[in-house]
Amino acid sequence: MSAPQPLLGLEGVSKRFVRRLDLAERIAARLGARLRDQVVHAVEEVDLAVAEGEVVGLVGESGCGKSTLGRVVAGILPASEGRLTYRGKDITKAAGAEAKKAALKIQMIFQDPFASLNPRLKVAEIVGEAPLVHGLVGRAELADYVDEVLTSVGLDPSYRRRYPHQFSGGQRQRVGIARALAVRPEFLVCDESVAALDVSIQAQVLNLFMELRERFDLTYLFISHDLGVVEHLSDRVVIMYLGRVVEIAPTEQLFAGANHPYARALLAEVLRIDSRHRIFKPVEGEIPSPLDPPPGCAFHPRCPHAIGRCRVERPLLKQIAPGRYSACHLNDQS
Amino acid sequence: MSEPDPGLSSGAVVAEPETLHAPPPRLSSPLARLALDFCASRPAVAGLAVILVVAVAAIFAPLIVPQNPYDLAQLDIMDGTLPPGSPSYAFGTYWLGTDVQGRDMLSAIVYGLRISLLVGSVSVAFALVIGSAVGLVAAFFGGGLDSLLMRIVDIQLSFPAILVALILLAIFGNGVDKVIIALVIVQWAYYARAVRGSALVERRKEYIDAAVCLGLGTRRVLFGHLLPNCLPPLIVIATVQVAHAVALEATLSFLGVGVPITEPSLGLLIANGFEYMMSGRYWISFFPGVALVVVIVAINLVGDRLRDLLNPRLQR
Amino acid sequence: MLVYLIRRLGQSALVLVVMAVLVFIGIYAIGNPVDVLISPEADLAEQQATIARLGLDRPLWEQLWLFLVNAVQGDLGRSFVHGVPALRLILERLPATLELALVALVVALSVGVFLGLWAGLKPDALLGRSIMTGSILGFSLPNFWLGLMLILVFAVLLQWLPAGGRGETVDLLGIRTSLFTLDGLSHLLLPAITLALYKTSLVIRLARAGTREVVLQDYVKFARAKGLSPSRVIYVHVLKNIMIPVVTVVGLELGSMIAFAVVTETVFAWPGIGKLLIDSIVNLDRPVVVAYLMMTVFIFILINLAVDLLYSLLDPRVRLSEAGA
Amino acid sequence: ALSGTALVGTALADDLTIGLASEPSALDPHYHNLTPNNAAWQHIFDGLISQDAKQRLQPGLAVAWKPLDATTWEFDLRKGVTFHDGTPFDAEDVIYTIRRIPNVANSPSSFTIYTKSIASMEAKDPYTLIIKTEAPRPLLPTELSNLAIISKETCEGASGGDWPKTEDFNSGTLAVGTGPYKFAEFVKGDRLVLTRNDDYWGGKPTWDKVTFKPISSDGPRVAALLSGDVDVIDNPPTQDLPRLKADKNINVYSGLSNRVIYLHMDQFADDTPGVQGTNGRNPFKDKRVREAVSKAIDRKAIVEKIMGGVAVAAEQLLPKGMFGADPALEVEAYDPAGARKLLAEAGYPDGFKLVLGTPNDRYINDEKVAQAVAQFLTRVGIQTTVDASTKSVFFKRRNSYEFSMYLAGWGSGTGEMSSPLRALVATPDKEKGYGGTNRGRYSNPAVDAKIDEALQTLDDAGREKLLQEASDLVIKDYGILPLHYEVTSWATRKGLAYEPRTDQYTSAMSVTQAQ
Amino acid sequence: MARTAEPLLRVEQLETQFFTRAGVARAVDGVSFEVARGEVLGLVGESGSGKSVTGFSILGLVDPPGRIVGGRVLLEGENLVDAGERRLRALRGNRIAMIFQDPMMTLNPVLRIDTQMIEAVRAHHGVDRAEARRRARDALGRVGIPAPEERLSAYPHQFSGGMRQRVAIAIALLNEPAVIIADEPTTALDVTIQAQILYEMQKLCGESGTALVWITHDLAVVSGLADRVCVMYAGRIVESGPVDAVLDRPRHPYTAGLIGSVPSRNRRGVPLAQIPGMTPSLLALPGGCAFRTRCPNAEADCAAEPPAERRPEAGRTLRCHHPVGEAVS
Ligand SMILES: Nc1ncnc2c1ncn2[C@@H]1O[C@H](COP(=O)(O)OP(=O)(O)OP(=O)(O)O)[C@@H](O)[C@H]1O
Ligand SMILES: Nc1ncnc2c1ncn2[C@@H]1O[C@H](COP(=O)(O)OP(=O)(O)OP(=O)(O)O)[C@@H](O)[C@H]1O
Ligand SMILES: [Mg+2]
Ligand SMILES: [Mg+2]
Ligand code: NI
Repeated sequence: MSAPQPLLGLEGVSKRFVRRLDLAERIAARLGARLRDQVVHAVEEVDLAVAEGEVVGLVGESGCGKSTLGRVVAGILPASEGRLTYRGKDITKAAGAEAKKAALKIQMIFQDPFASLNPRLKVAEIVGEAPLVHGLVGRAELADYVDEVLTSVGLDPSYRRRYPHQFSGGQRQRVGIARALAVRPEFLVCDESVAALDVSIQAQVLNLFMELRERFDLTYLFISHDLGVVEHLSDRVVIMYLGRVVEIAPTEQLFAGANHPYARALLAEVLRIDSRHRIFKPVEGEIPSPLDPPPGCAFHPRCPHAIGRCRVERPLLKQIAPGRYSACHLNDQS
Repeated sequence: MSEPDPGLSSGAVVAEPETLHAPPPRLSSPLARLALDFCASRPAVAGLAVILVVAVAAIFAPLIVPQNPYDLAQLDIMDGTLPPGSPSYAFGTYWLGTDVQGRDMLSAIVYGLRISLLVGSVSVAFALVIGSAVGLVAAFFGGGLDSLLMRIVDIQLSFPAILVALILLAIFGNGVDKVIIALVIVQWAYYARAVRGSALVERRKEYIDAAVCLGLGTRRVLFGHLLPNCLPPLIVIATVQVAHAVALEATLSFLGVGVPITEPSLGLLIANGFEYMMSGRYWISFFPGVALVVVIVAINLVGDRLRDLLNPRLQR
Repeated sequence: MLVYLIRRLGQSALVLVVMAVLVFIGIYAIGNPVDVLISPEADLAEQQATIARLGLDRPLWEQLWLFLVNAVQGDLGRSFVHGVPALRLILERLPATLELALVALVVALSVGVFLGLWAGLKPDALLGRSIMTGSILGFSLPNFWLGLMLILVFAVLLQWLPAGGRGETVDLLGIRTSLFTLDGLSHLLLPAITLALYKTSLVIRLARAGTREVVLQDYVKFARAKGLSPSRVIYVHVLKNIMIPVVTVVGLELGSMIAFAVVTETVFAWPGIGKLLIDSIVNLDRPVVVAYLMMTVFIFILINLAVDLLYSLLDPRVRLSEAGA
Repeated sequence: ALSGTALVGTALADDLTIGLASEPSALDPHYHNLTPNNAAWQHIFDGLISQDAKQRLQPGLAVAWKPLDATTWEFDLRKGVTFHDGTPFDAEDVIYTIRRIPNVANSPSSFTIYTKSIASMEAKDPYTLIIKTEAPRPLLPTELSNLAIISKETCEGASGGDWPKTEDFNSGTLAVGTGPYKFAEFVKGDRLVLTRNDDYWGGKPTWDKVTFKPISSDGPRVAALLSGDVDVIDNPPTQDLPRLKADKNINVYSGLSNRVIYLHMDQFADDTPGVQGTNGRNPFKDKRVREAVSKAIDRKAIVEKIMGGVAVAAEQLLPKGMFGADPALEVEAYDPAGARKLLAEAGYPDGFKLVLGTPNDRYINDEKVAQAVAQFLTRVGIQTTVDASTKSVFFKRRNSYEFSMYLAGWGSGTGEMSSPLRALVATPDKEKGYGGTNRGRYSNPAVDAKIDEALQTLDDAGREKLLQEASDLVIKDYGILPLHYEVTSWATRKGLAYEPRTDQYTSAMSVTQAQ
Repeated sequence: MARTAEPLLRVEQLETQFFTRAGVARAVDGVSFEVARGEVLGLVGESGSGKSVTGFSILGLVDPPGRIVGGRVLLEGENLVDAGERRLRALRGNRIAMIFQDPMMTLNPVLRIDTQMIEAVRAHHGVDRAEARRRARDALGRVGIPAPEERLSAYPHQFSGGMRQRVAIAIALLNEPAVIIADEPTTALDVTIQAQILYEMQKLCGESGTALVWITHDLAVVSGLADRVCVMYAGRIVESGPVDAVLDRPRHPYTAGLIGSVPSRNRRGVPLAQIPGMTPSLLALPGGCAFRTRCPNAEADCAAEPPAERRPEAGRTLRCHHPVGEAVS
């Protein structure tokens, strides 16, 4: 996976959510109240390159910043720091027409099959609005185009006059996919796109993703907390913990044996249908708040192997083998 | 007041069970569904019917009622305070009697309804437009602008409507236009706050993200996607506010700072008639009062039904 | 808490100043109080003398500035009409209004919560529906009309209760109250009902909506799954939750009740600050009007404060230190 | 406490409760020259001279008075009178009182109008007072009758400063007079309670205890009477009078008042603001138009329908029989045809548009009367709209000449004709204090001359004749259009009688047990 | 894993229906199963298949418009369906307890933890507050909450999701019930937290011999935790048996389909087996076998009548006319 130029490149991308003190709070702070701006370090210094046609899985526990990263990539949120490139072009601040066009090539599929569709629009409008606005199709051809897109996600074109509430969850997710596909994207960010679906429906949608990838040469950033799904679908897996990438590895290698202690713990907890009558031996503790992450390695309070250095120095993401990266001080020891 | 603890909402994104089934494809448009559900409540339908009848009567008042009670040339004080059913020389019968100026009460009530409804709906319409624009802008752009606008709203709302209106009208003087202005001033903030509230909720929903991601312009997102979805709670507030405005106008007129006496609204009719209540000439005050109450109840019945239908939390 | 205080104080100060300035200018624009006050027989010289005596000959901005400077020192000026400090005039009348508003509030809360809870637990029963329809009616009856009807029925036709005014009062800690005499209570009843009806309806609806929402919550089911008795579930688990919106809204409505007392007091000739306000507006008694509004704002601030405190007591999720976060 | 209800009326017959339409703003008798205040102080205090129910002068604290020359008056004071606190009454108290008048802080409407003609005062002996005026002042006794005499011994230095403060009167400390009732309690907005002064020089007052309750709304005031909460109410609304009269448990007493309701017309400006359709002319400068307006109005109908019969159609500014009223004048007959004819003659065959200004909370049914007037004028072609506002706004607008025609009223404080003439129709003149309320700016030198002369004439008969002539001149010139005299009513529960007063004062002294 | 002859909880032909405006929903339709002391029974099925309603029916917590219309629930031999509300209340939270899915919603947000725990003790045992509080503290300690004494006086919102679920478990365990019904208690939690909860449950039930009915839609959880499994579809148990048997050799096409649609290591990149169509509405179930419209094996007789329950082998039940691995007729 070392294509000369990645399709999407992230260089030191960070996203912080800052809540500044308002006037009253500032006065209070003056008067000695312990108040300061609250900063959520949702995503911290992420470097990542995604090659064309690749499926990259992004896993991590709730609140670790997966969705935020996905949104930054999809251009919904601006990055606080760092650079995003698409086909080598900087799209960090989608200013120029060209950058906008590039940004349009990256689309997002959302988690919630209910909240992600505008309840007031018919399917045809949901799918057809953006291509029309961007002049991808004329008004005359729009109806046919919408039918075509709907068919490609496995929906009957006769559904075009319906409203979202008249669909089941799986079908809605397909409408969401159709909406994204309608602007002819090359890169899809799927944020937990199957998490809300039943197993049987989930399988249908996963199959659809794989099928579309073949048909339209799509590249995926597939966000999920379900390691099974990620393992099934992706070529490479990125594991995040508290806003930072802790390990990147090709799927096979990762599941064969993870490097980072957190990744290992995570994999160990994955329940599999073929592992019966397990005796559970969980990782202790919970994810710390991103409001004040622990110093040093963010995982050290829960890490069974933590050494003194972990408490003070933040480990950098280093290549440990070709195509494999890990951020752990233990790698430096041996 | 702070917004609900974010920790509560974040974890609660769990699908409701019934939605994962194929819902029976019924009426397609949300409006048609609403209409059908609305009709399931008999009081609400009755309320709507009353509103329609009253509105038609008010709009076509000159064609319906025998007398223009605002035209002094048509009044004769010698016909003053006649009881209901008295014969009239100018036309058939004073079915609801006359007031002291010789005004046919039936005509006066219909014309009064006209003023009351005009004041109610026009003030609500203006307040709605102003308020929702402010609220939407505040919610979408956030930051300092949001704080500023919401502080103004807070200040406005920290004063009871009746007092503000009272003072304003004391300053402006009587007049339908002035009552409307006063009512707009006391009402807009409700809408601003309501729209901002629901816009903040809607803005966090993924379909807005999707629209942004699809590169649709800010204006399109704001007015095409965000605004329509903030409307349902607004409709409810607006409906109920019309009733509120009608009542407020009546109250102000009752206190003597509302519409001018020559063009009495229902409130003023009641106020004028009340002096005669004790002396047994109940009709001058009683019938306008009944009309006023019926209209307000009807509007509230409709508003109540809409509230039930449009409240997502009670939708089961 | 500090932040909260600063925010509230800042906002309140702003409201006070804005209100004072607006009303000051507004009333100046209405007319000259001397026109109303002075005997018509007075000649021009006499009028001039009176204007000077009341300080109305100075330019508006100077009057305003003087007023603000004095106001900061707690002096809101003297009533043109009564010649006594406006604040004192208001404080004299305030207990009557507060008494009325508080009684109405208690009625609204107790009746409203009870009926609302009932209607919320049995939304489809006949009584539940009747309560709701009744509450719409209560919502819709304009305050003044209701007052008139009550007078007509109970004072004039049936002659059971007095038509207006305040009855016998007794001194309690230096405050006159009519809560402890039969006569006082009989005078209080009709105005209090008039004032309470709207809020009762409001509380019914809040309580019902709250109940309907709360009973569907998992924690109520969980409470039942623990084997608790229905009364404990309703009166502890449900009630405490529905009290949150009820207290918030009703607390704030106490303010509007004091404001709406303007109407009720006019109808029932209740000697409170509402009537004083109307009279003062009519007489252009600017110091009293401004002082009244200042006082109302001040009461509002107190009420808000109390409501916020109560709210944070009822709802542990809200801490004042986080308010506005 | 409440006085007995109607049911137990006899048991507590010596307590009286009166429902007032408007309450006094202060108990300081020199603070605010206002009907309710003046009515209130009459109970606690006495004037040097008192006015009876018809406003005729009667001995009060002065038993007799006479002019010694054109500018000097002598008053003989009553002996043996004590104030409620026991301090004796003498001439020093009167001098002290008059000297206090200009020194009442914050007075919104001062009594100085009654004292400014006084040049000097002197106590010849404790019971003889000499007052000198700057110019001949025939009305001095009348003016002095408006002043409550306070006790120098009690008041001097009582409030710390030079002069007693209004607050101390309100609290009761200084509400110490020589009057028939003593102060007991005053709660603003709620009640004023008085008790009998058993040592009153004028005989034992009727009531043990008198309670005044302000009930400003008409309905509740009537209801309070009906329900027995109060024994007497003033100003029962006209529309309720027929019913009250029919009620056998209620007595109604009415009497003509000194207040006339009139229409005034702008007779000064060329371009008058409230008239349209006259090509810029001011129609009211034409006497024919004024006459037409007068003829167009059916005063009897207004009295009958709007005032419920409780008013008297007016032909001049003071009812006949009062000092200076011309007995020869008659009420203008309703003559719409004649009015139209006059309008056509004056060049307005199609009439014109007119705005009629009126207050809506000042006089009995003021706004309704204005509407009726508008109705009548509209019928003869003057399309009239009513512009009603609260009194404060109305006065401001009227005083800045915003109306071409307005409705207002005038009560004669002195009870004689010079009062309305000076105020309403004399050519405005600051020096002489003329035309203070002449906002139609009517000006007729002949009238002015008659008034001037009358006010120099100490001889009552001569003065009355001059005033009658002046009145006649104004009315015949249609300089002002009187509509009706207000009739003031009181309603009592059965068993009580009320003697109506032309000054409209509501007084416990006027209430007697009916036979 | 010890199995004694007499089951603690036996459900027989339980039927619960919702009488809605749109029609009657047979949410639970003839469900039978039993749980023995110390046994863990997994109840799996997709959303809306009636798992939760089954759980609520056992405790008698079905609210109108729902009603139990038939069957028996025998807890230690006593039929709960016939027991009065008073008796049920005495048993709930005492002999039989329940844990809910959403840890954010199961605790009353405005009451302190100790209040909510003490009331649960005192509803069943006449002990004083101090004693009840002591028991509450012990229970918190047992579910692995550090510093239980301090945490007792906290409010729910001061806990994380995992912690709250532990509190809920502690409440369920307070009175040492014979049976616990756990309705998807780990679905809303993260993997690592889920593992922690599963660990605690396994340990506690193992120690006390409490029988556990574990409701979930996640086959993997069942496979790791349960001894036996019941698969529900549209209100019926279509297949049941020991976990190993059912998961390794599913007989019902639905079970087979479910297992096939779980992404797993050995099928990486290959399209997943998928069950066509979607879960039918309970109000419009196809006649006969409810699964026939989505079933690859369906034949004419599937439409004719619903398959009866049969026992293809010891300890297993099955409702299917044409099970997987049987010759097609
Ligand atoms: N708009 C926002 N404002 C403030 N904080 C935010 C915002 N959006 C996300 N966060 C915070 O950023 C952190 C990362 O959130 P994010 O949604 O990216 O997590 P996630 O990995 O997608 O979690 P999940 O699996 O629950 O979806 C969280 O702590 C969240 O509270
Ligand atoms: N109050 C109710 N009114 C009407 N139908 C109901 C009600 N509660 C549940 N149902 C119906 O009963 C059926 C079973 O619901 P249940 O909650 O048991 O499903 P579940 O298997 O627990 O699903 P999930 O995995 O989503 O929790 C559903 O189809 C639902 O529509
Ligand atoms: Mg996420
Ligand atoms: Mg469930
Ligand atoms: Ni309101």
